[in-house]
Amino acid sequence: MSELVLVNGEDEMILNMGPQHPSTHGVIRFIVHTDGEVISRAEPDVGYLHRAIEHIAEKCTYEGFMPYTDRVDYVCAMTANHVWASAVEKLAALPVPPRAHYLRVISDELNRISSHCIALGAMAMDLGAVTPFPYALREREYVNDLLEELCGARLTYNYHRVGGVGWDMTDAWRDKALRFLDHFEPVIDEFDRLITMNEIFVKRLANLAVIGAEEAVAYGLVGPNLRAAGVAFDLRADMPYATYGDILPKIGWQTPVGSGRMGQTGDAWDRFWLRVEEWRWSVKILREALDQIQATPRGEYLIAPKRLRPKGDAMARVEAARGDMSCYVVGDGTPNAYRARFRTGSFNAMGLVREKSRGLMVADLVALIASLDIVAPEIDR
Amino acid sequence: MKAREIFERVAASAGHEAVFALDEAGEGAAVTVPDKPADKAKAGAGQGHADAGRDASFHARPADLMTVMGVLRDDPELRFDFLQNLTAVDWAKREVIQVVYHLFSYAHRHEICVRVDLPRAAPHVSSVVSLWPTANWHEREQFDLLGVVFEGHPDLRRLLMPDDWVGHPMRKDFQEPKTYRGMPTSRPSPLDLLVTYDRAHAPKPQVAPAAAAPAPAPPKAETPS
Amino acid sequence: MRALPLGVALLALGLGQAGAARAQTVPAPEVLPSIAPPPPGEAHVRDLRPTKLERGDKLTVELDTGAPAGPAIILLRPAAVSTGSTAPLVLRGHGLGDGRVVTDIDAGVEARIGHDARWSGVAVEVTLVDTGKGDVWAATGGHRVWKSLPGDEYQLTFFPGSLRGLAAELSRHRVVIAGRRVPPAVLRAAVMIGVTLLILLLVAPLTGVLVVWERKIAGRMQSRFGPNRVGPSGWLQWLADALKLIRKEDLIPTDADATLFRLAPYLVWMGIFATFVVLPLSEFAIVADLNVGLLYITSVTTFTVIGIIMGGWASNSKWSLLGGMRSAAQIISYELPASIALLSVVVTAGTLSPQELIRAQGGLPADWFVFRSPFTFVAFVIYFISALAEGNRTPFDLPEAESELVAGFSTEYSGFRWSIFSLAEWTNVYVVGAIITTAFLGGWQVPFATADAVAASLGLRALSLVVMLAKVATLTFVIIWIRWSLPRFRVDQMMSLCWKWLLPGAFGAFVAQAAWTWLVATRPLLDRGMRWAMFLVAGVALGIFFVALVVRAFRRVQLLHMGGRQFTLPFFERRLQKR
Amino acid sequence: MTMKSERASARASGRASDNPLARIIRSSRSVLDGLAVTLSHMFRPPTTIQYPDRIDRPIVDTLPERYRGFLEVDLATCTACKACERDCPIGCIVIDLEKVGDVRAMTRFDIDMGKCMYCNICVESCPIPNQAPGDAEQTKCIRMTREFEAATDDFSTLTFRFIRPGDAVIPFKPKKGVIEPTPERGSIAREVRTRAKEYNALAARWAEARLYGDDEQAVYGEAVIAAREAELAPMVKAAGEDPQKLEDLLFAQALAQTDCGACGYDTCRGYAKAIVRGDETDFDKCEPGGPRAERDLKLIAKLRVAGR
Repeated sequence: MSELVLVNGEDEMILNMGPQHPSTHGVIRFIVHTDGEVISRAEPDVGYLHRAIEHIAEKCTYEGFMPYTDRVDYVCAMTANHVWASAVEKLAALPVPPRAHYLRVISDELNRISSHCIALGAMAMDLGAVTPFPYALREREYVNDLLEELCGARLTYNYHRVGGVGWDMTDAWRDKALRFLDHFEPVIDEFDRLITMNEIFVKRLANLAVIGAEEAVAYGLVGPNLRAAGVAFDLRADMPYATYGDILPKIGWQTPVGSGRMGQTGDAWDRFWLRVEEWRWSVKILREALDQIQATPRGEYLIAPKRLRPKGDAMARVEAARGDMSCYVVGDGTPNAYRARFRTGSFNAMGLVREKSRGLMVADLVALIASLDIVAPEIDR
Repeated sequence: MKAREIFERVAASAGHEAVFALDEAGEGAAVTVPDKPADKAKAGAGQGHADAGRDASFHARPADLMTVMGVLRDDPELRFDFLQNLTAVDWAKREVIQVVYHLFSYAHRHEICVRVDLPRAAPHVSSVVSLWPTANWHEREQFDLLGVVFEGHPDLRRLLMPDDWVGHPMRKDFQEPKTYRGMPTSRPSPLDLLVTYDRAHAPKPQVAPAAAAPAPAPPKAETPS
Repeated sequence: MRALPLGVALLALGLGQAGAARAQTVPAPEVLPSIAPPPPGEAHVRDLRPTKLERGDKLTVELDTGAPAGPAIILLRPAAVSTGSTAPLVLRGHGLGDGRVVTDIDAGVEARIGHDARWSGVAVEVTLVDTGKGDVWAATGGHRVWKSLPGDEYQLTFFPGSLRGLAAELSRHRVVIAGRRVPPAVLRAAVMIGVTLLILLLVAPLTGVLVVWERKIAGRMQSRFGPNRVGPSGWLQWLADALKLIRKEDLIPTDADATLFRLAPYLVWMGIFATFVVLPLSEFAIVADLNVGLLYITSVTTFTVIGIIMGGWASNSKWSLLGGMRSAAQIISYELPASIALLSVVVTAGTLSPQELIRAQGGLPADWFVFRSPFTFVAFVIYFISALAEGNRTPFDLPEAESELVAGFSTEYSGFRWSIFSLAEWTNVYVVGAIITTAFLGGWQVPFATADAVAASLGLRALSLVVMLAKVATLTFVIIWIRWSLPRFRVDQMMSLCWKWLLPGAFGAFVAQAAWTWLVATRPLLDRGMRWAMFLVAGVALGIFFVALVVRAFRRVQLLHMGGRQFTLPFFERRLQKR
Repeated sequence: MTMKSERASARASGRASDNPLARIIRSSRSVLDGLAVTLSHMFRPPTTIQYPDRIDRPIVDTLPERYRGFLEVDLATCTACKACERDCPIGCIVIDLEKVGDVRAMTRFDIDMGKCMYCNICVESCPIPNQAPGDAEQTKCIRMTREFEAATDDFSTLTFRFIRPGDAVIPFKPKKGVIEPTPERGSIAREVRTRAKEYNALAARWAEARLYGDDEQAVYGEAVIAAREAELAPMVKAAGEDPQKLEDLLFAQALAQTDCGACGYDTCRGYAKAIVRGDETDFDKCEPGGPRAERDLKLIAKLRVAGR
């Protein structure tokens, strides 16, 4: 077997996982050093999906860059929209009508649900359970239908605008969204019964790739991964933006954190379970937001800026499905951004894979990647 | 903690010459106010970010960066345990590459932005990987895209671009090569074909006088008017 | 005179030691009173005709031994039998009823010479009777010669006395089956090709339909349709797939070991398909009811692991290699609990023959082995899990885990060779179902009818086929259903499950069941009571509990009809499909 | 329901016992739970939409109104303000506006749908509202349609040319406060798409003329002559026998309009006048016009002869 490369005379095999591999969640490559099935090191090799979006930002107007932000994270495009809009609004000190804020919250949370559908379904599939994936995708389809009716697209929404959102919500749409929430709540419990609490699944994930709170903070994990490690920090609650400050106190928000119920706090199962919990909270947030938005004046969803030529720099943070997504934008007084940078959850999480993969098995590496909810375009941008 | 307090605390520990140019969070630079008064009324106060406009920031001297960062991370009153963002901006006209560190503290829930100006010709700065392991990939990316050399980085390789790529694409003076390993880096647009087509050589366009319009103007026929 | 019932003992003489060690036990022969061997006398064979027998002829032997009345022996021993003959001679005793001497060999019993030539003969105990005419006659009546081949030759030897002590032989005769002898090699080839074609023609569509069925079930379980385009409701999808696969380019990776690479799928295929020899389809339909049937099954299926390792190695791909290694570890490990779990049934029935196992059960669920005792139930569960593992089915599909190893051992395979792998895999689903049905679920036994009644009636025999297939289909459904519901084990967990849980469990169940057979099964009333108790607890109660779970799951979640988009197409709204 | 889920979480959070029997029961229970869920779905209708054939109505009809499919332009209401071209972040819209005679006319309105990212920004920048039949919301002169089946084996069919190459459209003058009626959404896009191939070939031919300059083939190629003749024929017919119109025709269509004097007349109009009067029979005197001017003059002459 000429391909079995021996490294330094040790019995180490290099396994080239990706860029085309069923469970690398996009075109990512891992150079896996293994001894049999036990991994001694997994080196991520990214950049296969690098589309130079930050460079494009320098060539586009602030408003014109919005559709590109969809491509930063195409699984949860709304929050990428949101963070760009926020950054530019902060940079140029633009006003945003309250209804737009509510619409942003609603669309973000819907998109969070659909993004977690992918994350959880794909993770179950990576662990060999195929059926949760179509169930999750079915729910994602419902959400996609809602978003399609709201903004006309199913994946790359381009819904948010600098200064508001692109379309208003109709009453019919609101009813439909509420109907979806009624349907979706029991589905979460069903999902739990089908996979989350399944003994095989629990045994696969419990105590796997435990990331403690200190480590998570040091490596810059954000969002669900950070909370699963036991750090109760959620931008929505702790640094409220848009109208989360009005919504969360009303629904008795408690930031879900990893409990270590099945093993240690911060293991892969905690990360899975935490996303299921986020589904539940998203439903509650949506109900409240759909209720509160009724008090805002209809049709006032956008204050389109004129002659946007901001100068200076600004950093905006939004709680995306994969955690704190930040956008740093620098303006130099021209219609185009001088520099933009997106700092995404997957990018930070991916930096941890090499450290965490030591001693895992090949099957566990797949579970680790899935539990961190890696989405390739977010890393490469 | 307010930006000024942070700044002063750092200055006290790391030396007053190590940090300078404090910029407290203020209003945005070039504010575009809505033209119509109605729009102004619509803009709900307090609905946007808590402090609209710039982030509070200060500059650090490159030589003292590690001291400053060490204070920021380890001082119990500051405890910036999360390197929220690390990026670099190429100010080509000023011949400066500015590395920007956004720090956040989970313990105290405050944030600060630290800037380091580096000469564009030789942008060298100490790596902060030893303080925040997450800086590893961030620094690799900035090295890859802007050519900032982070000294002391354990594994300073290109991250996104291919290993044999020449140049740093986010530099303002970067010229994209026509081909990479024989592959063209761009392809012609079907629209370019006609963008500059020569009017003098093409038939003169014919203005459609209402009746004898050979132009397709398809909607006309179908318009219920 | 009344015809004395004679016990017929079947003895394997000569080399058939393996078979002899496990003498058939149905029904236990009446022990004849032991008589000291009579003094040798001059024997005179009155009539032995015809010596040239056609197939189907009756061989009638009338013998005047001059010996006193009592037991005697006729030994029928093949002298020159074609190696192709699978069962040279079957003796079925019937009374002649011609007014003279009739000995009645128990009519219900077939004395059978085994399938290979090592079975050197059949000994029939007869009783010599004084007819009152001064002569003593012995006769076996109506030995039907029907499985011999033309040219086969037998030797008839007469002994006075019983099997316990053979005296000097009285006489010896040649019996030749009429017809021209066929060269054994040609015959063997013809038989092999014929049987292979038969199996392939029968099994390939069966497997194909199984694949479609699996995909349809998977589809419906996942809120999808599954294949529904090719043929009526998609049932011919397998044909389209097969044609596609056969037409595909047949790739062999450059650095692969081409010979082994080519060979591997066929080994896997062979291992699975050889089991069809002993799998009963019904009371009458079985290729060969080997008395070592279960042993045979557990042995030949081991071929698959060789094929899989071979494929994994020869592909020269790391994914394939990992898959092959996982498979080796998995199949060899799970062989143990599977075999031991089957032993629990074997000690209960006292046989390894599939048909006899089924005969030892009954038509009603309470009479099935699965509910025979708590231990057989445990053995059933363990065997089921182990069988899933041996067949590389979820949750044990590690060798081909698509999310980890791309496609495991079959990563580099394509086209026809790949289809052989999948053919074997899905055939294995059927095989597992058939084994479990045979060993635990009463096989083809029809409720409220005894095995004899089934054998006697044509209608019931047909029904037994249906019963068997229905049970196998149900099990197949369960296997498929499990595949689409559960996640996969990790390789170390899979091993620890086997060695720490299943193997001790199976062994414990085996020992306990042996004790049970001794203590409980010998007390008919207690045995009967336990069977019904087990059925009510493990069958009915568990079933009701599970149905309650399903009903709850069904009622809790309502799928949506959403606005413009018709979300609930179909199953009930055929009109939309037929547009 | 909340009570139940609380109970479930309490049951699960109570640290599971490690007693082997309890583990077996727990595992079996969780497996049975999963099996029950999947089995319950066997009795539900699938949610698949069997696109494209087994559906009760075309998918296009079920799409919401805001669906972002192909772009289309209602040229009847287009003011040629170029807002869409300017705001398109990807540069897939090209509008040419030039003076044709005395009028300012659009000679080109092309959208490369193969490049378009369906972001709706051009629509938002368009100032002309209009209302299509069947729509609840107002649309714009340029708008997204519900046409979404873009798959093609010929990439050029995705370059939509709303004005036939060679034609020109006078921009619309909007009236304040009037919402213009407009054809059903999608009808224009469908039509343009069917003609995309033809128009692209036409455009490509001119581009060829630009590339190869004045070589024989570009000027006198059979296809070029035929196309030019087809273009000139209606104009010649329209001019009829009116000398003034004929003169305008020659001036506008054939001559270079540089008044260079190379032909011997003071102005281009002078040369045209002389030809119309019949004083001049040499058609190759226009130097800046080159062989194309000669060809066009000859073609017009030929068409006039044929017209009689």
